[in-house]
Amino acid sequence: MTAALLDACLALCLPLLAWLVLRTESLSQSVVLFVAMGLLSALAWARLDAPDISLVEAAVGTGLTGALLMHTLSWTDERPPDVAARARHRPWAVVAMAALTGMLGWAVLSLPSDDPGLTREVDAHLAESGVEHPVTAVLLNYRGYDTLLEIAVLLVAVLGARAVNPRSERTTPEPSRDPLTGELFRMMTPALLLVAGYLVWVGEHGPGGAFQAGAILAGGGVVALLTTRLGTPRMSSWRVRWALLTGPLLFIGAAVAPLFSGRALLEYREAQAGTVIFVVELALTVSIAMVLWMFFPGMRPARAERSGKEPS
Amino acid sequence: MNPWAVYALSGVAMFSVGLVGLFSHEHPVKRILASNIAGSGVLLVLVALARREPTGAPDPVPHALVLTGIVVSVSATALGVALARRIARIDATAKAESTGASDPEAGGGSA
Amino acid sequence: MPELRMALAFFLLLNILAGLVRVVRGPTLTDRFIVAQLFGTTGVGVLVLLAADPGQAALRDVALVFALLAPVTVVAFVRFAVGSGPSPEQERR
Amino acid sequence: MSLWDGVCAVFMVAGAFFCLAGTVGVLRFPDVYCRLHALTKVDNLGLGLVVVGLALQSGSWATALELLLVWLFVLISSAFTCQLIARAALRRGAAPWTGRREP
Repeated sequence: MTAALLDACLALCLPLLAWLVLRTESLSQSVVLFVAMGLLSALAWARLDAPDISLVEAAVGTGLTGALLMHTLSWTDERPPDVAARARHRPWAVVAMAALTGMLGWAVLSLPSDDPGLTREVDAHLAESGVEHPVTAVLLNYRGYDTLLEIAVLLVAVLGARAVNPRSERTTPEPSRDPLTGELFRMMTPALLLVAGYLVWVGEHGPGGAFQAGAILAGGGVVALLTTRLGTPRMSSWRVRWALLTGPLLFIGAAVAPLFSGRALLEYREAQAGTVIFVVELALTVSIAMVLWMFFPGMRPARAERSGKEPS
Repeated sequence: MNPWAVYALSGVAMFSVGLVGLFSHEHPVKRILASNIAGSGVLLVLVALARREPTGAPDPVPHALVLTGIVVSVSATALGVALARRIARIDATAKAESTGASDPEAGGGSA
Repeated sequence: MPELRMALAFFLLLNILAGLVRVVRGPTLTDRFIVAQLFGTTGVGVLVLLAADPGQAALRDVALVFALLAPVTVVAFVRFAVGSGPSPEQERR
Repeated sequence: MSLWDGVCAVFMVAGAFFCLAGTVGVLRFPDVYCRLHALTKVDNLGLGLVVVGLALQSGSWATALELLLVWLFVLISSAFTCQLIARAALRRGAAPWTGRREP
């Protein structure tokens, strides 16, 4: 009975928090609320028996989205909201939200509530997929094509983000030899590497895999960046480019190889499927970590120029 | 009201809050947050539908889709933020030029 | 015992909702951020309680990731956001 | 083994109580620095007790160690969180509460 209460309470406060994020006037408050909402949605995924997604939400939500949005606070100007216009829109917004929720809610609830989905088909072919965990099997074997294109999407996104943010305007942060954050970086890095390696390995027979491990490594990279232990990875260095390309290239290689022995694209031979998937997953982890890490642009210390003193 | 329906409705509500929020805010970062909320609302509906079978394991295919969906929405957010930052910098330089330059025609200088 | 765990998980979730009050009312930006961190720690508690159910062992990895990556947002907040929000005096008026 | 379950239940309920104390502390304390104490000290104790209760009940050493590892990481990150935020708040001039009744 309390499980139903827990679900109802969680399902109620997610849209409530979402509405709070968009209602508050000042940007800094909505960013903090957004971080809290990411956390609660990780709990919602856990309650919906989706540990893989809860893991990705945790790794990406707390590792990257929070830091990225905090960074946006340093360059956006808190534009004074025209409260009058906002007050005029408020009733219309509430009416629109209610109508939309009602219509879509009725549509979703009218779906058949006993549809078993594809669970049986996935489990039927799990033995040939080379991994025991169904989600990893779907990600890298049944729908490998989807994941391959998704890695290309990530690559294009990071190329776009870096092209728009040219190095000439990116000032390198002065090295702040702050003992506290230095110590934090020194303690966190081994733990992050260990957990990332564990997650790549466990992805084969349990929730885990390249995406979660890559997001965790990127979180460590962001801490290294913020504690000025490492500079921003420069797109011009060949090491960074090879790190970006290992994942996609290896995946394309593994996808195209079966064509030469008369089989279709992405149709791994059953005997080697497990090892092929593991190697591809390792390469994907490196690429995803580098992609997500490079999203974090070179920063200007927020207060340094305005007040002329080191803010760390 | 079985559990999947509760979460599906919650996802629908998040989607409508995000969509309406997208249109009622001018600040670029606020709109990026709104589109993020709408996106995670849709993902919540997808995973709730995957859990319709009360017994046994949930349907892994939507789980794989949502997993990649979350990573792609983060990269979309990061790209959106980079673009918004670039626009803010162009506006700032354009405003500086127009206030700096006394003659009017220099106002629209290319960034 | 599973019933007690679920009741405690629900109790901790109520704590998180109570924290929402401070998020909305909190005068300065730092207070709001502190409550976001409170959500993090209590969230780890809820995850650990849920992870004790049969077949939910993976939630412990989620709690581990939360605990590990919490400092990332804090370092970013301290470095960027503290200087940008309205200063405490303005907000207290 | 109801005694053993009883011991675990006592640990977990005590842990939940301290989490409640931490939340009430964050809500009621007058200024940033007191709230930081409530957040990082009291809440960790609550989590620690819950973790001990679960570890005793989990029945396998691996699970118990993993739970303690989670708690260790929370302790480490809370230590840094408390210090970093307190220093940033002090630098930004958040006035500590000096005992006068707020108007």
